[in-house]
Amino acid sequence: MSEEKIGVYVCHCGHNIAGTVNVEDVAVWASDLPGVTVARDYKFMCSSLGQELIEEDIKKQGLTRVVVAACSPHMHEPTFRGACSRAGLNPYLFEMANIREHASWVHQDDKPAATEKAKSIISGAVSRARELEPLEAFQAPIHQTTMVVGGGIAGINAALEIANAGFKVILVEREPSIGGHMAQFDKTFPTLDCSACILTPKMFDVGNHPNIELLTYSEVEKVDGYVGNFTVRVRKKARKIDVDLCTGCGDCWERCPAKVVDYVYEAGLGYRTAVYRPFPQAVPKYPVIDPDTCIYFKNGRCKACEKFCPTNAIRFDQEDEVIVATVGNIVLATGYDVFDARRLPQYGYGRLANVFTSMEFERMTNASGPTNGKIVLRDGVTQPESVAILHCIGSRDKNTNEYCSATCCMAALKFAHLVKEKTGAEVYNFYIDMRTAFKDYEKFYNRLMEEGTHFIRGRAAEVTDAARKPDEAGKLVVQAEDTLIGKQRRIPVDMVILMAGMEPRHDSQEVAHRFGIGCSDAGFFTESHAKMDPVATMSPGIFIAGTCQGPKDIPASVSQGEAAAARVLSLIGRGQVEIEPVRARIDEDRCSGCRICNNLCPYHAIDFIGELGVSRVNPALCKGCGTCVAACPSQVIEGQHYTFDSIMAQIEGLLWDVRPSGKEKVTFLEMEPA
Amino acid sequence: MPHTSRNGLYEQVMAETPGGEALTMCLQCGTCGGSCPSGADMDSSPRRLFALLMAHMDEDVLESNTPWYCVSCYFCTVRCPQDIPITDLMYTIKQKAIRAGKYHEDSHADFSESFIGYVERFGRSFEFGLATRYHLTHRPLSMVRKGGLGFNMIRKGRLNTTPEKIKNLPQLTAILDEAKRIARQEGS
Amino acid sequence: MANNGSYIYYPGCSLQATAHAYEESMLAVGKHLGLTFDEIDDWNCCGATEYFSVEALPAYSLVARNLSLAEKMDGNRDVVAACSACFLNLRKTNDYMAKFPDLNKQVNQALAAGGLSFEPGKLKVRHLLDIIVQDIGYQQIKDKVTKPLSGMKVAPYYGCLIVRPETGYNTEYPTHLDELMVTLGASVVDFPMKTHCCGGHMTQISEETAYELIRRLHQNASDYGADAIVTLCPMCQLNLDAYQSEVNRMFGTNFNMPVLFFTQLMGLAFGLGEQELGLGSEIVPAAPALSKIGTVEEPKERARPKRQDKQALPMPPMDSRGGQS
Amino acid sequence: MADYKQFNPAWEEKSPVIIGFLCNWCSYRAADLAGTSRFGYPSTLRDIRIMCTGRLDPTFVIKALREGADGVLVMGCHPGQCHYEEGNFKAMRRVALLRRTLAQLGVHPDRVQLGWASAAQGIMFTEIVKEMTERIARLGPLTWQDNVDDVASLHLPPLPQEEISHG
Repeated sequence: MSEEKIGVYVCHCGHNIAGTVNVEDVAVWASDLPGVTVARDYKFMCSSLGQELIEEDIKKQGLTRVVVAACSPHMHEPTFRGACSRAGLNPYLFEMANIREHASWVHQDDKPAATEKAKSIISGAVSRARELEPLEAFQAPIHQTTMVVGGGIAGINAALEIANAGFKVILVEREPSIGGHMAQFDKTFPTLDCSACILTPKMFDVGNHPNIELLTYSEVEKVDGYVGNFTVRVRKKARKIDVDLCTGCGDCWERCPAKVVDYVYEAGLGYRTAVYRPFPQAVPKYPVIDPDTCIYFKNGRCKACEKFCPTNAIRFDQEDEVIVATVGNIVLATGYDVFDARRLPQYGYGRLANVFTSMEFERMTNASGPTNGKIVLRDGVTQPESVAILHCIGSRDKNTNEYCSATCCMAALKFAHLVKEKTGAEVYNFYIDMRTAFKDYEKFYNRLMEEGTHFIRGRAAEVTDAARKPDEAGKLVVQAEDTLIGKQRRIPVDMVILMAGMEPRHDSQEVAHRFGIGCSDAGFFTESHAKMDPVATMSPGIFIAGTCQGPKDIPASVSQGEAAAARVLSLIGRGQVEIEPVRARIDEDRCSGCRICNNLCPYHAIDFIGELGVSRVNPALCKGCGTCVAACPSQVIEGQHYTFDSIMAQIEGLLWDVRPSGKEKVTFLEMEPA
Repeated sequence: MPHTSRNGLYEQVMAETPGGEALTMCLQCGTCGGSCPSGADMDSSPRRLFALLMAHMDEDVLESNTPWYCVSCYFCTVRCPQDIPITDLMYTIKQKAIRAGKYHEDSHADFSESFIGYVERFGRSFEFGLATRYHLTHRPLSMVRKGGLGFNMIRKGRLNTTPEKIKNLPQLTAILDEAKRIARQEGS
Repeated sequence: MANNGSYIYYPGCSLQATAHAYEESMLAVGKHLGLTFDEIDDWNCCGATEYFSVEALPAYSLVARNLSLAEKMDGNRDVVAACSACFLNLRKTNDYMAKFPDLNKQVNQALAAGGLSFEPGKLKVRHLLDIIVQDIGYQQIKDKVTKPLSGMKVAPYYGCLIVRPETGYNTEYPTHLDELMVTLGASVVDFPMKTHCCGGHMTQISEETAYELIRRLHQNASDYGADAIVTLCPMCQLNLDAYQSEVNRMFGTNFNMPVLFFTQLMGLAFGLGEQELGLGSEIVPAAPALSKIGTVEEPKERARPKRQDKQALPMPPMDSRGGQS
Repeated sequence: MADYKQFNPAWEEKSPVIIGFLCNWCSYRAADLAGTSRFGYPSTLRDIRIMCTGRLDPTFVIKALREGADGVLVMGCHPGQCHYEEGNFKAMRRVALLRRTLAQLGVHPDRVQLGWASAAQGIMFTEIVKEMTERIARLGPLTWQDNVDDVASLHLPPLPQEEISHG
């Protein structure tokens, strides 16, 4: 069995491993393992000197297998595979033993145990290494078209960057218009730039870009394939409008008698009609007919829009359209939902008229919003003389969302400024911690202090209309502990603004599942590495940008959109992609043709070849999960790189110190797998 | 248990409160102090009391009147963003103060002790006895004023002047004695 | 109907003393609805808030004796308590013993000294109101109403311990008592203080603290024009009713607000007699409020701005995801 | 070294040995996260990375138990969140079947456990390892060498009382 020449390299990782695991001892011990030719320990194996050590040993000592005991394979497996490759050893003959994340860092209080565990891990890796087979990575061509899902500011920027580089982009947006939440905002912090003024040119560019195909009012239904070659099915919902004829003149929505509250764009503060364009600068400019509120769809009468349309563009019978697109890469920029403040009834939203959410306030202060930018109470006329802004609503709260929504402190300062500027009202901020990190944000905080905004350090406990004293009568009272004084305070105000936090989209888990990417418990998409790979996901070819990955503000979303575009462009530029050859392979000579595997495969990658009476794996579709391998009753499917023998060997290796002595292997091969 | 270097009052209070270890997560946000209906009468808000506790200022904690003004409304507990069982912690701090004999003279330990005295003797509470005894010893003046109220209650049949007693009192006594023995043995 | 209308009943000390009207009306209404309440034999005091202030383990053991006795009674029936403090203590002990194994072990060790044991988590402890609205349901109650309470405006007062800590109802702004009152034909005021504290035992030990809490409740109920406060806890009833005159004296106010148990109002709507409902034992007489029953219902006040105001902004709807998740 | 005698005197000075099969996408990364976050857990687990719990061949489990492991912990992505769509459901079925088979062989089925931890759940990962370790610690060392011989001669041994009574 052991004609292999194995090199074992135990990394100190500075103190990270050597501080807990006795690396010198482990290296000496490893040198006695069967088949091990050389075993060394070294300060940093991932350094160029460490890698050269491996390369030299391969060349001079003729190593046929390499085991590096260091960190997680997710960290440095590619590094050491590269070293092997350079020295002429097939990279799939390399095996990583994870003695940092899985040993030294988790057993810091028990050094002998950590050392023993490291030995077991290395022993397992050495045994497995012996059974590894040389493999060649697949090369797959990259389709040059990219799909961007989500037309908010992150998606818009990603799409424009890629399109400007000369490649096709399909931009899919669920709502009738692109623009996302940024289109709802009035001003942006800390510069107080007009949100629409900086967003609409970009929206216009998207709408008119020759390289961008815009699919609004559309949703992705299904994703198949792999990096370089995804097949995506998109449902384009019927607008009930013939966009070739429509000029966006507005006659239809001006005549539409069905008026409903707009919970999406106006955040519930304003109305729209059944046939509507969410906002004047919408891209595309065409309206949609909402069949849930349209009178015609309810009782078959009305058709006012049709009557008044000058170009006869109304199509009540228009059907949804399904579009199937082939793309090489996908950027997900699906954004966030606003926390529903009714989940915290102590703040009275939905019960007390003059409690508003931050998104309602954005619409109110927006010059094109329902009040034309006037700051007024729910009655629509009265200007408030005092306003309380409550931070952390649905953020930093184990009852709702544990994380900080990152943007609310700054948005609250922006609101405080706008309230002061427009009404001169007294403004009270109730906060736990003021979080104004990033360029020029603290300066804005200082500016607000100069403006005389009150800051009360204490999370508001409740908002009530129950007056205790005459000066509270008819007011909303915000009750909180001013923690810097240590006393409870009750501040009567006219208006309360709840800084509702950011939540993952309500369907983010489903979407993550559909695209095959990770999703945190909270529901934000998981990046490949929190620090070093923030816009890639664990699924090659699928990138994430903006608030679907976690709460962030506009500049951060823009940066991520552009970063994702750069990642896509680098793949397109490379032209093809290397795919790990972890695949299933059927030994057709021994296949009984029972077809059990055919139905088990989630990717329909196994075809039954009728004339031969055997099954065959299509390596282009196989993703290497190994489900068929484990299920084959004849044990004739081999999982490349995770072969039966390699795993059995690893089990033996791991159990080197507890294996029953004296008895040779009693395996249970007579037992058929269930 | 959380990583702390001592076994002081802070650690003991957490250990003796079911779920009490969440106290290490206190953000000092003041939701408890802001929610407290009797906060105005407390010398420290619950938040501040926890800060004192975490700073190992044990004397200040034990002598504070804060837990004694807790009305057990649980507003703080359900609103706490860190899931800290604040009301339960107040009970534990009261127990600690009684055991240490350190509680504030203005506190209501006597009332609680008189109450449980009746429960232990009869198995039932005895409001008439409690009210008269407590008020005679602590607030004779208010007793005079409240006499009318008590009379009214008796007239309406709402105040029993003789205590009710459960049948199997020895059983209850055995249970409570054993519980006390275990509590002592647990070294608290 | 769950439990087949039969429940294990834990009365608690108050229901057989200061709040005997509560027990009387509860039993009368229960009988009318076909419910039976089997009292736990030889139950003891739940310890209220006092025992937990002194010693934890004996306090849990004290409560656990009742749970153990209840467990021994026949059938998979729920335990019902009408007093909020008893409800809390029984439920909390049951839950904590199930959740914290060390506590469970120690309490059972103590119980063993009395020849008892208790397996936590199997028994369900419920409040009387929960049984009325869940197991009986509004429709069945509505069917039984013969004398609607129309004309009477009540402030539904839940107090603390029926909703906190978590019992499945909205911990800040529950509405099941509101709905029950509407079912009986009464009109209900939107009572912002509905789950705020009545002062609890503070009436005994710190009048200044307690009377202020009571004042706030009466102030708010009066501001909203309630004829009576309806409650579901003996302690709340006692504090709001018996100490009202003291509060008036301390603050120079003039409250004259009757405080009734919800079961008493149910009984009245069912046409039961005042005597069997324990009416008359309240300190602040309920007669003026009750005399409004049958008078024409006033139009319900709108707390929200009217939709037809052209400039008014739409109100967010209360319906979806209104409670705490 | 932790003292496992308190759970079961049969451990003497030994520690339980648990073989873990961790899927590449969720639980292996959860273990990595536990490491980078320095969340400690018992050193009983020796893990094997597989792409998906769907790759779990029941033979691996038998092999591990036969070669000296006291328990086997199979961990994947949460149900519904499998990187390969439904591999973990297949693992669920296989493990359920396997546990039944093991019981027939006289091995306490709790020696084989299934757990879920997403890549973001380092704490949950450590909790599961802790729980598993405690459970195995209570069961005591697996001594089925003798039983194996019985199996080899196709006589199913009666269920060992002390083991089955727990479950």
